[in-house]
Amino acid sequence: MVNPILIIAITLASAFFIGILQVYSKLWAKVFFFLVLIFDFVAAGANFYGFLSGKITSPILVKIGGFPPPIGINLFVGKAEAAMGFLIFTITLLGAYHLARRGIPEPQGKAMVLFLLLSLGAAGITFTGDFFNLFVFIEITSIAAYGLVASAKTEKSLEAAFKYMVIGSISSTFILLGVVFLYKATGSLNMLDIAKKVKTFPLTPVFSLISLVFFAGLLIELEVFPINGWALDVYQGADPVVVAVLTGAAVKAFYLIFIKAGGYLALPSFFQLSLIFGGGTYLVSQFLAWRQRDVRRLLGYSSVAQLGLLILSAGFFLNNSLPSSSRHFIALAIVLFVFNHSFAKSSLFLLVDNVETREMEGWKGILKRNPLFKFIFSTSVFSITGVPPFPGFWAKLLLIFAIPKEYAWVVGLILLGAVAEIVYYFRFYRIASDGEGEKVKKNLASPLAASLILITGGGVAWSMFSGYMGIMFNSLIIVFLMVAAAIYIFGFSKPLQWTASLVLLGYGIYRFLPSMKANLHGFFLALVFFGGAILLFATYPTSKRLSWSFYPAYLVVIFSLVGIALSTSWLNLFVYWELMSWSSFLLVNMGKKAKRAAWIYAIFSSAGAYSMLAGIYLLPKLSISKIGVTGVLIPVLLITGFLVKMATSPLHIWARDAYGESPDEFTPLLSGIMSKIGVFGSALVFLYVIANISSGPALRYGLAWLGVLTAFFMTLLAVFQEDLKKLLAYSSVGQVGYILLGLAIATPLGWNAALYHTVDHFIFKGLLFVAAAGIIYRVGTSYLPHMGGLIRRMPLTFLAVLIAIISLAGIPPMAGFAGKWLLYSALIEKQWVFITVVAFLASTLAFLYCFKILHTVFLGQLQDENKNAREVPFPIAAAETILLVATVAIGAFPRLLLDPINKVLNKIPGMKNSGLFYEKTLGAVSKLGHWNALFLMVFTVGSFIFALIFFALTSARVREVKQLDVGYAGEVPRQVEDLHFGYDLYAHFRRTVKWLIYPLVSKIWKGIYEWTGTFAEVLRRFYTGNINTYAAYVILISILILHFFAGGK
Amino acid sequence: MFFFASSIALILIGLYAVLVKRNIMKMVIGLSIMDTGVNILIISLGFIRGKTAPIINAKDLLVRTSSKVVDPVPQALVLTAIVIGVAVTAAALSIVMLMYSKKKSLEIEEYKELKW
Amino acid sequence: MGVKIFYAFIALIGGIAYGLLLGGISRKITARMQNRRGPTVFQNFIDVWKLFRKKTAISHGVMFYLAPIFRLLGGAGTFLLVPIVVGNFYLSNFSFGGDLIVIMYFMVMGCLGMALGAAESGHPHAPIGVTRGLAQMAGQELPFIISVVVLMIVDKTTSVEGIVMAQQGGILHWHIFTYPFAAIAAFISLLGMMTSYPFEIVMAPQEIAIGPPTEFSSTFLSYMFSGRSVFAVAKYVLFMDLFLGGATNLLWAFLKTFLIFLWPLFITDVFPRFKLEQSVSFFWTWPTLIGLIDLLRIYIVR
Amino acid sequence: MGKDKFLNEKPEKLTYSGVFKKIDNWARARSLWVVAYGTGCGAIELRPTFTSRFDAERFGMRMVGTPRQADVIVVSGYLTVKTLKRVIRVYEQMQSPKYVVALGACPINGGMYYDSYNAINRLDLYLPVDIWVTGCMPRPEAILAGFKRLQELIDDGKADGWKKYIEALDWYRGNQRKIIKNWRMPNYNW
Amino acid sequence: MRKWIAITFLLILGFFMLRIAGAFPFGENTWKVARQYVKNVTEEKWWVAEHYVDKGIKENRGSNLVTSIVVNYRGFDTLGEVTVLFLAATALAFLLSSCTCFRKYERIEASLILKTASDTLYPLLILFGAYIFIHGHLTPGGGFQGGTVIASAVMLMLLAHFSFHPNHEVLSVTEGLAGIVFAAIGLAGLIWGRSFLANNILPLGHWNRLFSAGVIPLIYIAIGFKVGSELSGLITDMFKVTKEE
Repeated sequence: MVNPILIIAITLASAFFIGILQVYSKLWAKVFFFLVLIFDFVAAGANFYGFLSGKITSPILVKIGGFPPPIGINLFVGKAEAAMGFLIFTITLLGAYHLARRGIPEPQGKAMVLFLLLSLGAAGITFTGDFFNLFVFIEITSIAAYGLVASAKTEKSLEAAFKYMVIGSISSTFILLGVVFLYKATGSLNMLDIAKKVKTFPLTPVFSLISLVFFAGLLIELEVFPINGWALDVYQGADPVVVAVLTGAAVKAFYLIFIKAGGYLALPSFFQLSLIFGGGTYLVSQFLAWRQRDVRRLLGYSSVAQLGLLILSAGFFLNNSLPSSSRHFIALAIVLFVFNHSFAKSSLFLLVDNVETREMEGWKGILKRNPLFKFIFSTSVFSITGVPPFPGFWAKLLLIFAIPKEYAWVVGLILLGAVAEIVYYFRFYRIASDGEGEKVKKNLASPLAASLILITGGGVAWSMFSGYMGIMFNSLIIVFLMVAAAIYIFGFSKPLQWTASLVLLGYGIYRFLPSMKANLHGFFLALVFFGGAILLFATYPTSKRLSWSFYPAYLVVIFSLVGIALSTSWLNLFVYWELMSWSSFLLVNMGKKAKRAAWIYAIFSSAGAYSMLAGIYLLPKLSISKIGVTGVLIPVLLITGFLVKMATSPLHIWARDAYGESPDEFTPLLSGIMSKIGVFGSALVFLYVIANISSGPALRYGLAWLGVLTAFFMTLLAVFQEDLKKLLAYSSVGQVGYILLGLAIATPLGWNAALYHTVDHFIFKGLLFVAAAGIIYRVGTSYLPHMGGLIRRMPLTFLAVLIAIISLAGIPPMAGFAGKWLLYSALIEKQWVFITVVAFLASTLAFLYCFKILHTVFLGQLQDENKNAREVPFPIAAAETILLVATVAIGAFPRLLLDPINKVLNKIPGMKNSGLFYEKTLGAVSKLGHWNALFLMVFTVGSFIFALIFFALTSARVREVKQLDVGYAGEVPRQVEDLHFGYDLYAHFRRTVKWLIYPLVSKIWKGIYEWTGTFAEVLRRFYTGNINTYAAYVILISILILHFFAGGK
Repeated sequence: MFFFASSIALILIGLYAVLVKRNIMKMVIGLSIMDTGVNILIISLGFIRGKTAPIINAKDLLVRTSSKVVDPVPQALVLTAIVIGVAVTAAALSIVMLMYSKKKSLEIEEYKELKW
Repeated sequence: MGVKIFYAFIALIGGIAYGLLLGGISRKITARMQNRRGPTVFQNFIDVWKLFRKKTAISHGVMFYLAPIFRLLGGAGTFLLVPIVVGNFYLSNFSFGGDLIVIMYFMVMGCLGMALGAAESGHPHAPIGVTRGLAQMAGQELPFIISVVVLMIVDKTTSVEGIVMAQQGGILHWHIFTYPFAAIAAFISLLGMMTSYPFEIVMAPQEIAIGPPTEFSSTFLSYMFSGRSVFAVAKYVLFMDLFLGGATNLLWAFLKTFLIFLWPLFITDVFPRFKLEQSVSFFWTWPTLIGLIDLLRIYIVR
Repeated sequence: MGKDKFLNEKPEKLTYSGVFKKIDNWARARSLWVVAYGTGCGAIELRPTFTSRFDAERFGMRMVGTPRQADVIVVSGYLTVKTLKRVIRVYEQMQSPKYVVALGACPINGGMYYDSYNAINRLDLYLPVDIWVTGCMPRPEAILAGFKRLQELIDDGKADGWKKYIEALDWYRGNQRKIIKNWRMPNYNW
Repeated sequence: MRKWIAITFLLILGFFMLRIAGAFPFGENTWKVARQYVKNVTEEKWWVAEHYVDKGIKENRGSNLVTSIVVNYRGFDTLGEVTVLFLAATALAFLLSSCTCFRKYERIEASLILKTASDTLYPLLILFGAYIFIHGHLTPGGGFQGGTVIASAVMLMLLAHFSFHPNHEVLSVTEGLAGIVFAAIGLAGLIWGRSFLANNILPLGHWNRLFSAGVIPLIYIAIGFKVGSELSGLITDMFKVTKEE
């Protein structure tokens, strides 16, 4: 234990000493400066460690002057104070180191004194146990901050400093008045003493007013919504290093005193106060940042919003009516939030210091050339936005689950704000990662340290979280996830990475083989593992151009999927879900032109995930089993998250570009398996939630319409798509719509269809995307009109794609037909007439794009630039062959797939009797019809061979002609462009259905985005930049606080 | 009560300057007035009618002192508050001087570069 | 099974012959309607034989080579999957292979196979024709689907036999009378399926030569011709089974299919050609609306 | 440049023989599919020939849109270098057995354009003509008569201009090359 | 318009302030005021000031109770206060260090009266200031007041004479040393006494004597030096700036 007074006294004395020392030697002043900071850091750390390890059991009470508490001033250092002190000095040390490397502003001695005293003031605020002493330290902090904010001595920084100074003075006046009134009312200045006395008070309105005067001052310092113009200006105008320390350390100290004072003064309306101001600040600031183009101000808005969330949490923490367990969770959440925000935001501001430009446009492509910068930036952004496994994620989770159900709207508000946060942060991320930017200054040690601390903290938080929430994370999966991430170090050699990934996956299959039981979980687990292995195998040939982190992210996706499939609790599922979403975001973002797509993907998947989280929050219990809920809200919220991954309309607009622009090696996984895990989740929702609610049938009917309309419209859009992968993307989304339809039917036959189609769609769409990767690798483009005639160059791929397309179109005898047959049988059995019609029509429309793929890629004229294309590389060809064989085999023997599915469904109550049985001549027989797959296969292939032989024997002498030799009215075509019809194949049809393919949904989403942005833009004018106005806001809000929160008569 | 009212009036006058005046120097002056108002308020809160200053320089004050002197704590506090006010004013003035040196203007309208 | 295959083979030959004959009859009738003599009703046999016996042929590649086989397979397969006389061992062909859903999807195979072959020829007219055909298919399928769904739901079966069985018991039990609107929709859709005027936009001889088969010659063309003929017969038989109560013996089958055959023929000979936009719009409005009447009926009654 | 079956084929391999010979010829004669190359004014005469008024379809004849499926090419009118090139290509894209019908005076001796700098006076120097139908222009009746004659020839197995073209290809090519100065063979061979 | 809005706001704010202040009747004992709020106050030492007033002399032997509070009971505040002042001086020096951008500033020559008077008053004022802070524990006033008086002397000289340049280095060393002395006395209390800033490391002496009250006069003297030098430095800084072109 180190006496906290030592920290303060020695720092103070050192400040004075540096004042002397700098007159004689600047170097020694600097050395001394760092020695003091290190001493502070170590001392605060020792105290914190003491509390953490249990060596210090009771709070440290330092009686200054030796007087007992009410008489003299005393320092009060409990666990929270010790932690905060450590945080403050860590951040200060990081900031100081950064500043020293960059160059301390002249005159250095004075700057160092200011810096030292800033941290001292923050520490004093944290440690002190006396209200007036608090005021003194607030002033120390403020004046040091004024000086430092102005330290750049530019017009902007001076303006910011002046605004800060004026509003800060008003704020401290309020605080001082509050303190003096408190003294007058209680006869004491000691916090604990006042707290003790307040308990005996009849809480009269006047006393509330006194508290409110104090809190009004604090709220100004805490940058709550309408009165934070000054703070934003400071974030924008001041030296980023100073801002880093301010937001990371000083503001957090203010926050701590806010909580402490809230506890001591027992203001009756404290909860409402913090709810309104915290929640309002959080939500409004997140939205105000949408259109912000100045990076520093953007981060400022973000800081303010985070602070709002903290204030909100404080309200819940101090609400005595909540159960103590949830208050305990909230306390943990607050700790994590503070930790997360301090380090992440400091790290971001220190990064900002490395970049010259203020405009966001100037950040264009900055990540590309600066790998370390990219690492730190990503870590910080991910952590702030709450991406697992960073602390921000766990904090959000803890907070949400600690909020009692009657405040569910607060959870909604938090999640809404979180989505808005992701919108603008990832717009920033997108701009920063788009294209090739300039190199930046390399002053990255401090932010690097901060981000490493964040990562460590994330790990600690994960273990803490699982401990507290009582969720068992499968340790095996976590080990696999960690090993997967560790494959990063093999990045110098992609083949090595590939091999390692395959080995790891193989070992994973071996270890998880016992888990692949005949139930829903085991079914999807097997799909993930075997499918993932095949698709991973096919990534090899193109791996050279991949980034280092491709394979780690790929494997993290796969093992997160494993985690999802094995989850027994919704929360567990959610954690893996987020992990999967964000690692796949990284993968999508690796595509060259995928930045915008990845951004939209991030927005949608996080919005979906948060919707799911809201649903999970509302569930009465977390385990994945039958849950009795009422109302339609919970299932809708839950399933929305899964529908986003399935890209069900109207949540599909991310899918086209995310599929189309993501790296070719990853798209098969995205379409083949990741969309299926959405199916898994939806199946769980159908099974355990929707099945038990009274409005279940209506909801299922609605979802069925959603599924079938997705199938219809996506198919229609695929028809007019000119990019191979985007076409396949729409096709994929449409097919998943069928699966949703099958699930929504919710008869045994419907589920048979859905599960069958799930696997089958993986097989043929995986095949198609793998083939597309190969083709694009050989041809160098995914633009369909630039291909054509490739059948001569890649016959095997053509065969594979042909079979896959036949399967996709649902033409017997390939595997795809069985899914169609089961689905229609189920639909007709269910007697959903209109849906049946639309489903049929959609599948007819699919022929249009099926032909388009085959024609524009493989048939027609071979383009000159593709003359030298070769067959796809071996691993892709091998993967194609495996999937091809699977398609044909399942086509002939659908029971290969249907029997396991039946086994799975037999385990599920209510899904037992599908009425499907097998007969020798009629094949599969349902209640309605029959279909003999083996016969059809034998018949088709047999007749085909027979007809072929007959044809070959009887036909005229066939000669091969050159491709250009066509009956062309006697004309000599000399270039393929004259003959190849590959662009806009369905122009005529488009003219017909123009009204159907009007991009209504994307226009609506875009409209929402634009209008929110515009609204934010307009609302932002509220911050006029005029200090008079700011002051007027402060007075107005103070009046409102005094009027509405005083309570009593 | 007069003291309270007048000191609060001083605070409000200071705030008025901050809210309305377009000259940053005047705003600083306003802040200073506000400080003064607060100080007077503190002192007047500590006053007790019919009692003397808390300086015990006579023997008779030594017995039951508390019934004879006014509350010394506000006086001690105000001492600190005054110094802090001076410090803030000094800092403010230095910032204003720098601002003036950059733009040669004290008009608040000139300093609206940071907004939105 | 061997017997079954043998009889199926016989039926196939018969189907092809019947199809070719119907083609000839249609040419004759058309000619008579245009006040000319016209070719003999066996002209199509002569044409097929001539094409079959031509001496040389060209090929543009594997898919091109396989296209006529696909075409024939599609036509013949569909023909064999549809029971001509339900309950008759010899004349129900391979209808155990699948129900109506199977048939509907099997019908596409020939078209798709041929489309691929045509596309490989590298002639621009081929894909133009194919895309038109596919787009028109999207148009004509909607009314057809509606009527098929009506039948499947009211009969509570998806098998063709089941639907035929449901129509037994007199002429008034035929679906054409019990569900007249669905039947009208389906029969209008049949016009599109036959790709004859006014929906002749795939071949469109005046516009894109003859569309997809532009590059096919000789034996290739003869196979495709046969496939097309038998495919047409398959459709007639299917419509007979769906709407006209099937057939109890071969004679009835000939009669009913001939009646169905006459319907598109009369329309064909008196109408000019639609553009694709008009064609699809037509199918998606009038026949669809007509079909929806019955769909709504069963939706409400059920 | 792979092996060209067409040019290397022995003509006797393409002749008809065996039991089907009679039927083949009979069928071939009654199913003449015509690709009409409207080089000159004769094109206008073919329309009435094939439509209601004269109804060539009763003889099993019909127009087709593509040379691949045609049996007969009708060269209807005068030829120039420009059109000759195209006629040759169309002819070579047709599948054997195939026949050439020359319509009017122009393909025989140049007709009224006999002294034009650009007209080709004799078609049979360049392509093996099976039937000449004289007249300027021949009426549909004449054309039908010509086709009737062609049918008879086919029935008898005598219409073998296509065989001659294969046998004397070098001679025909020589003639063609003489008249077509910029002999730009396409980058594929026929 | 703006004015009226501002006035409205401020009047409402003033109303609330008055409402709070009005709850404490002017000139009443805080003890009694507290009684209004709390019905069952049985605790003797409700009012902290009572302790200061009653026990102050016994514990500190300083006759100026305010000084006792400022320097001893709430000495930590004072340490902070000194820091604030130091901070302000530092911030000012920091910000104005490179400020050379003032326009040409013409100083008016001081009048003879001012020059002569200030020459006379300068040592007297310094002496007076020293007197004030040395007797801080006995009479009204103390380190701050004394320091201010000294600074005013410096200011007077600066106004009167162009050529008057206090040695800046000496000033900063003085202020630093004085601060360190304050902190060191505090730390000495921690090491040898009860606690930080404890007043039991030196003999307390007798009431109302110059050498009494333990470390209080020492601290006040340090504060006096510190405030004096700081304010002087502050003023000098401002003058220096204005003197440069």
